Amino acid sequence: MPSYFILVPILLPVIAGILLLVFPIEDARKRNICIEIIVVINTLLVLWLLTHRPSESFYMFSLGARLPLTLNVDGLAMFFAGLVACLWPLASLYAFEYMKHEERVNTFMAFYTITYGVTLGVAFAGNIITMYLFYECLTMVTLPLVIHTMTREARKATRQYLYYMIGGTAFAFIAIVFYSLFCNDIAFVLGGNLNLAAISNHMDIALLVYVFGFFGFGVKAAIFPFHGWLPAASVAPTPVTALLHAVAVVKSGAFAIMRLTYYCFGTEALHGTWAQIVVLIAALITITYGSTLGVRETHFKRRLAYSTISNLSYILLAVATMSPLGLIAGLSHMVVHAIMKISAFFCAGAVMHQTEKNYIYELDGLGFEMPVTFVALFISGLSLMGMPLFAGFVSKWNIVHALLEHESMLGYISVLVLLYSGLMTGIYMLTIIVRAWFPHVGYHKDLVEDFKDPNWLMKGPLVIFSVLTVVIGFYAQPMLDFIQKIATGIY
Amino acid sequence: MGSFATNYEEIAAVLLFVIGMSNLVFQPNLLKKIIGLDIMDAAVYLFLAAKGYIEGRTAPIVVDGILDASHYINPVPAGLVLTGIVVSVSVSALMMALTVCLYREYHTLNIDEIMMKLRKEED
Amino acid sequence: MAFVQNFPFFCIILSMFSAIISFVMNGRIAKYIHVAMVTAVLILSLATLSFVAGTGESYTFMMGHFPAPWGNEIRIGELEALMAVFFSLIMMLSVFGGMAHIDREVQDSKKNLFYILLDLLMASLLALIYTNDLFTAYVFIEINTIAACGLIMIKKQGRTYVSALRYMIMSLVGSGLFLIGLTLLYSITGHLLMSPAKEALDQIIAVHSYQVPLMVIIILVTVGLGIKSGLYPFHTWIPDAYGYTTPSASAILSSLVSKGYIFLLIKIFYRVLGFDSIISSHMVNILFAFGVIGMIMGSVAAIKERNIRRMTAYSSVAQIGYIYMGLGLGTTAGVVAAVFHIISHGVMKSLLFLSISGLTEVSDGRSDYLSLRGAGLRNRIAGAAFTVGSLSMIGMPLLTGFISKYLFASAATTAGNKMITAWVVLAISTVLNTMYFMRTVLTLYRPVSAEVHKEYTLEKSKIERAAIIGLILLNIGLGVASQPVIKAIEAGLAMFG
Amino acid sequence: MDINNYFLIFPVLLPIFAGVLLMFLKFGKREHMQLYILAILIVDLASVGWIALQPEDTLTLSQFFIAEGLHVFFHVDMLSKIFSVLTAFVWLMVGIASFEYMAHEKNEQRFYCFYLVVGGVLSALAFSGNLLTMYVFYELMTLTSMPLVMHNLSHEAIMAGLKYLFYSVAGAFMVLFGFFLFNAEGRVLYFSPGGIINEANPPGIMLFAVFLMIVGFGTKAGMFPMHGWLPTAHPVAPAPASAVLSGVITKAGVLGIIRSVYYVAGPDMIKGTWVQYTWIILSILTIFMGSMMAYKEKVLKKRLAYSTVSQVSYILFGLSVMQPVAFVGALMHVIFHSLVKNTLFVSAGAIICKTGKTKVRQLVGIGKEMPVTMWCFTLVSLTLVGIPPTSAFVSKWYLISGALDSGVPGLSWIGPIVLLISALLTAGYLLTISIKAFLPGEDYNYAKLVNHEPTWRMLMPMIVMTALAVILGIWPAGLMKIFADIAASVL
Repeated sequence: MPSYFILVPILLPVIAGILLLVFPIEDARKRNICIEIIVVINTLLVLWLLTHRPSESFYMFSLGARLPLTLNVDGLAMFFAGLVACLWPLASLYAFEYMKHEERVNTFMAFYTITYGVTLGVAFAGNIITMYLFYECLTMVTLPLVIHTMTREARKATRQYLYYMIGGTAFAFIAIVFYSLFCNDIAFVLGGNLNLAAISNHMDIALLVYVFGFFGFGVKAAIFPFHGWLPAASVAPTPVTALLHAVAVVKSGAFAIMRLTYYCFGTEALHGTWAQIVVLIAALITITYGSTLGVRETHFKRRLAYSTISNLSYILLAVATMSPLGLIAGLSHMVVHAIMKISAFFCAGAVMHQTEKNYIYELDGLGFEMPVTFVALFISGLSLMGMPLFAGFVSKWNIVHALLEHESMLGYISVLVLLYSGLMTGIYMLTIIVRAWFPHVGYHKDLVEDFKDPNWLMKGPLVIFSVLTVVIGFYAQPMLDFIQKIATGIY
Repeated sequence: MGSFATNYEEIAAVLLFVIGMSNLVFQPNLLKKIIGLDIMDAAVYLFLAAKGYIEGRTAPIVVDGILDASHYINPVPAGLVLTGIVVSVSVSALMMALTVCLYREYHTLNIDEIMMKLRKEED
Repeated sequence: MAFVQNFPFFCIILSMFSAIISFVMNGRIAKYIHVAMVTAVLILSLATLSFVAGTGESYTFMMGHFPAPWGNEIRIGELEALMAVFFSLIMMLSVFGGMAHIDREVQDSKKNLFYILLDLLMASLLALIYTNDLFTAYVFIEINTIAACGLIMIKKQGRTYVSALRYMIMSLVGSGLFLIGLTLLYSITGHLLMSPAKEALDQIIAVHSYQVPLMVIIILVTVGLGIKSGLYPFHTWIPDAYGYTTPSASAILSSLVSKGYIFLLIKIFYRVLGFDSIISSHMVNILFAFGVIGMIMGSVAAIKERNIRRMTAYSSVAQIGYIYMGLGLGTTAGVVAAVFHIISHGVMKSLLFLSISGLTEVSDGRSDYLSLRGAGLRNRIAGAAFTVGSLSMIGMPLLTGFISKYLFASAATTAGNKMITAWVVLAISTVLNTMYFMRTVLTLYRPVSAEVHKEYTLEKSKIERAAIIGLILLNIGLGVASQPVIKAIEAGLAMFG
Repeated sequence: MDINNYFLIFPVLLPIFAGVLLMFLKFGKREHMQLYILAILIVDLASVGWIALQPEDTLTLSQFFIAEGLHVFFHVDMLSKIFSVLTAFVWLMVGIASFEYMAHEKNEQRFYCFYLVVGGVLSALAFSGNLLTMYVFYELMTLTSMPLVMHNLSHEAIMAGLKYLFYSVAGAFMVLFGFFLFNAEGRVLYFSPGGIINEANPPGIMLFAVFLMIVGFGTKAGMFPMHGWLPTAHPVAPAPASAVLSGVITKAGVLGIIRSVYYVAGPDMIKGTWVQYTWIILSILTIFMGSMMAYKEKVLKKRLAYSTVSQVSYILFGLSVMQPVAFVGALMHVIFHSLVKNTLFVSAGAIICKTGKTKVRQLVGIGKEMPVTMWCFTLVSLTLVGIPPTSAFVSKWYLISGALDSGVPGLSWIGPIVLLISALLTAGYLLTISIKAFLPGEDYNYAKLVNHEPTWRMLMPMIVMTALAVILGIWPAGLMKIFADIAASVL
């Protein structure tokens, strides 16, 4: 297939969204149908593209010397794009139902669709400059989504989100400039393409720059101490938080870090340096911090946000091992976490949408009224805490493998930290479940009994995600084989 | 320290320049500012003229037949000074105009008072 | 010699003459004259640029019949021509973009004066670009100052008078310092033309004499021009000067006038004092330090500011900090970045100032934060323009700001110990820029209930819209296809040597 | 791979499905439900018995891989047989006894469905043939037995349930660490007698892992320092629940320890290391502390719970000295203690549901009102104290003699002393009850003596278990032979 075809799935949603902005469709039903058609078509396009990959990368144009914009579909791109493409239609289905009662749905949906294209852009970027471009665009197009409710705290959260993001990219920018100057060829190459001869005597600077880049991109992946935006941003409508926290934004942060580590600077340049230790420890701190605060938090979505913080750092931890195993582990946790966290958020959203309840302590006895939702939440909770036979365990298993590969003290400590965070996850997820299914005697049944599960638009995605979680938990080998191929560069 | 004895024009020029500049910057009264400005410019012209003058020669004005160039002082600084004067005159004229406008607005020449009134009218 | 080689001279003369004849014309005709003049200058400069780029070497143009070192002459290289093109283009767009405001805000008796001042400004800028003679440079600096001062006070309000006064005082100090530096230079070299002066200086430096005076000269010239171009500690006049006058004026002031001085400074560095001696004297480090401080402090001041015109003005302080930071890196790459940023900042800032005027007029003419809520929805094109400008300011790829950021950062890599500082400060100032520009953008698109603002009937001034769109395109164009410009700058700097 | 192997999962799945089904079934009368449950339990016992009768090491089920290295694997050896039969038997007994008790509790049906599920999970635990499988069902056991604890949904019940949950999950994660570590060592963790690693002076981290596993499984076995949940959880649970909790589920912890120490790590690896010493010290501490607390305790069920703490640590002590005789003693104590403790709890339940008396001092003269119950109580108390010729005497004898010639410096004789002291304490806290119960003293009012004796459904199990406890004490030879074989195989 001609390589310029890569551009199509990126542009299609963007154009569609812009059109929607210019010519709003007032009738909700018609609008939803149009959007869903676009999204599904795009997803099919992506999948088709992944199955028939163009042989060479597509050179768009050059911003300047050393600043070419290229698109390419390599293994990692396939992976991320496939993930996004599979999750998006479900997410938008959910969004239709959820946004029913909101205002300015047109704008919302428009940007929601544009984000799809931009995320694919991040996935398909063929070199770090292109990725940076789409990465920035991602920040910008998600702003209207976060601010959508326009309440005071929404605006505050949006500003915070913006400042964190731009700050992050500003520091990542340094790494990008450095790499673009000191690389053999700027295109992504598995194993890195840094011109080590040129920087051999300034290795420390290179490492410092890498650390800049790691933390810069890490802001999107909510690494401590740059995680603040994530809990705040959970004021946004749930489809957005689910997307931000589960798929688009945080994952592209992790994705960018993978690109930076494995495809730009290269692991052999970084392995065993102080930079690696720094990022590893940062990830560890984040894991501990996030899971601990998750226990303390009583707001439903914020709690999930903290859980995201810690889980994202699982991925970063895996990446920070700087080994192929680490890449495998990171990728597997990427997909697994996407599935289970988006399902968890949708449960939270379903609860909020049906009952306007935001806090954990309000959920007494809801389990009997909304069985589907809470079963899904239960499954994702078990998976999050790393229960065997659920997806979460598989990825955790891989991460631990990567950590214990080189028998270092830090590795053992990280495993302990993982287990600690698993315990905390168990605490903050299962307390919700217990509240929902085992309400105290004398809870006000009359308060909850008229609530019920949402309609199929919301339930459908939940069920699908739960099933996926269990299926992967029971039979993960195919997924792992695929990831293996990516990490060993066969794709 | 001999150099001081010989270049006293330069020293004078520099002193004048400093005086003028400090007036221009620190004087609250607009007119005095302008005077400071003129002093500053004058200092520069003095400096230039001193540079142009060469001991024991005459001004390059032809009175009785052209002597060879070694009799005349350097004419270029004089030209520069003339140009400079023109410039400074126009500048101080502009300053004057500004001062008049300000006086019409605020009925004072004291820049601080003007500032105060300005703040008042702003809020 | 080719006929094209006269064009730069024609440009200067043309603009001066148009100023002179505008005296006897009324406002409307003066406007037409001005527009015609700028267009002509643009075309002529383009021709010159293509010519110089074609020949690939600079040439000097003798004025009058005295050859160097006696006569006065102008010198045209690729960089000069590029600057001329850019200046005239921005001038044109800014005037178009603020046309309606000029008609509204400037009283009829003063209209032709306004255009006269613009013509003079054009003339002096061109002269500053082209001249090869230091004293001529001084004269045109003063003309430039006077014209700028006139533009500042054109609205004839107390506030503008005061800001004009402050501007005058600062820049007079600046030009005074510059002048005395000049005379010192003359006294040790005996030349005012740049090239012979450089030769003389080279001999002097070769024998290591006159080191103290040389130092003094460098300091005086740099500080003088630094003050005039609003380098950080001397920036106090900027917010008032840009904040209160008519939009076109502030656009032109912020994007052209100060840049003219900076360009002159670069020219003097290269063509008179010699960049090596600048580096060996630690002037670059001082410039770097002030530039870096300016980048931060300007943005901080802007964040504190609630009135967005003044905010944008403060942001120019920061941007000028960028430019001096680039110079202070002390490498050719740094200078290239600085020159490119002169251009891109001009493009961004004029766009911002013009769009702000469009936004304020749908908000009861108020430019403070709260009254601007939803302005972007009321005046779409201005909102879009402001958004583009802001995004460019924070270095969004595909926009010109990104390129200059990239150039600065990559120039820093060769700057040894300044590298890390430059990088970090760049990053921080990006964040700070976001903190005020994007905050404003969010405010602009925050919907407000209809009764807060009455419905506005924008008089659809096509020309303004065209100008704004032109500037937007310019932003994108410079961001997407920066390569030729950068090439031209590098070539021009090479011709300087 | 013949069909018998698949029959292996029958006793696992049958109760689980039956339990889940019970959630949705509607019964006209309680009797029908009881019949249903009774049938299930009997069939379960029968099937387990059939499996137990199969020759050694023939049944294996290894069809099921999650991913490479993650293998769910069932295998039956002698230990599994013993545990599974014990479980099924006790389950049946307590089940029968509970019919009457549960009459005065709400949500009977929910109780029974979880009761059945736990039964299934426990037999799966007994059959599991590698650490992963064991870990899976260990977690499942925790999750499914938690509802039994928080059955009556009072505030403290729920809090106790959560405490139980979190302690167990924490323990499970400690186990997981060891699991991860052994896997990273590249061993396949199929249980094999005598351990698969089993090398002298292993790396310190491995020892640490083993230690963590001991403590982790020790959580369920109520070993200090992770015993905290036990005294909280048992009293609030309904009597049958607490019976199985301390009678069987604590033994699951013991099973876990046996598996991980004797079948994975291997005794030679631990013998004489700090791990063994700490383990011994911990168990001794627990024995002493548990019986002291029991002695001080005023509430009957709490007292029994503390006694469980100390008694189970007898077993752990026996295991920790790593000496065949002590090992035999430990295994015997597993059986005896579970019989005894179930009887005790059931009779306590009888007392509660008949007279509603929970405090010890209220039990004055209770022997007159419910003689049979109290006779059983007294007999098993004597057993537990270890009066010859009852069963616990035998086990303790073996424990002590084993400990004495285990040759562990110092501890080899401190342990026995502590055992004797705690035996005295046991007498102190159990027999006093019987004495008060039968000899209320002269101020006891015989006039208003009413017979509170429960019906045969409650008495029968008590009697059977008591009889077993006594008889096995008199003729222990058969059991001992089996245990001696096991001990020989592992040590």
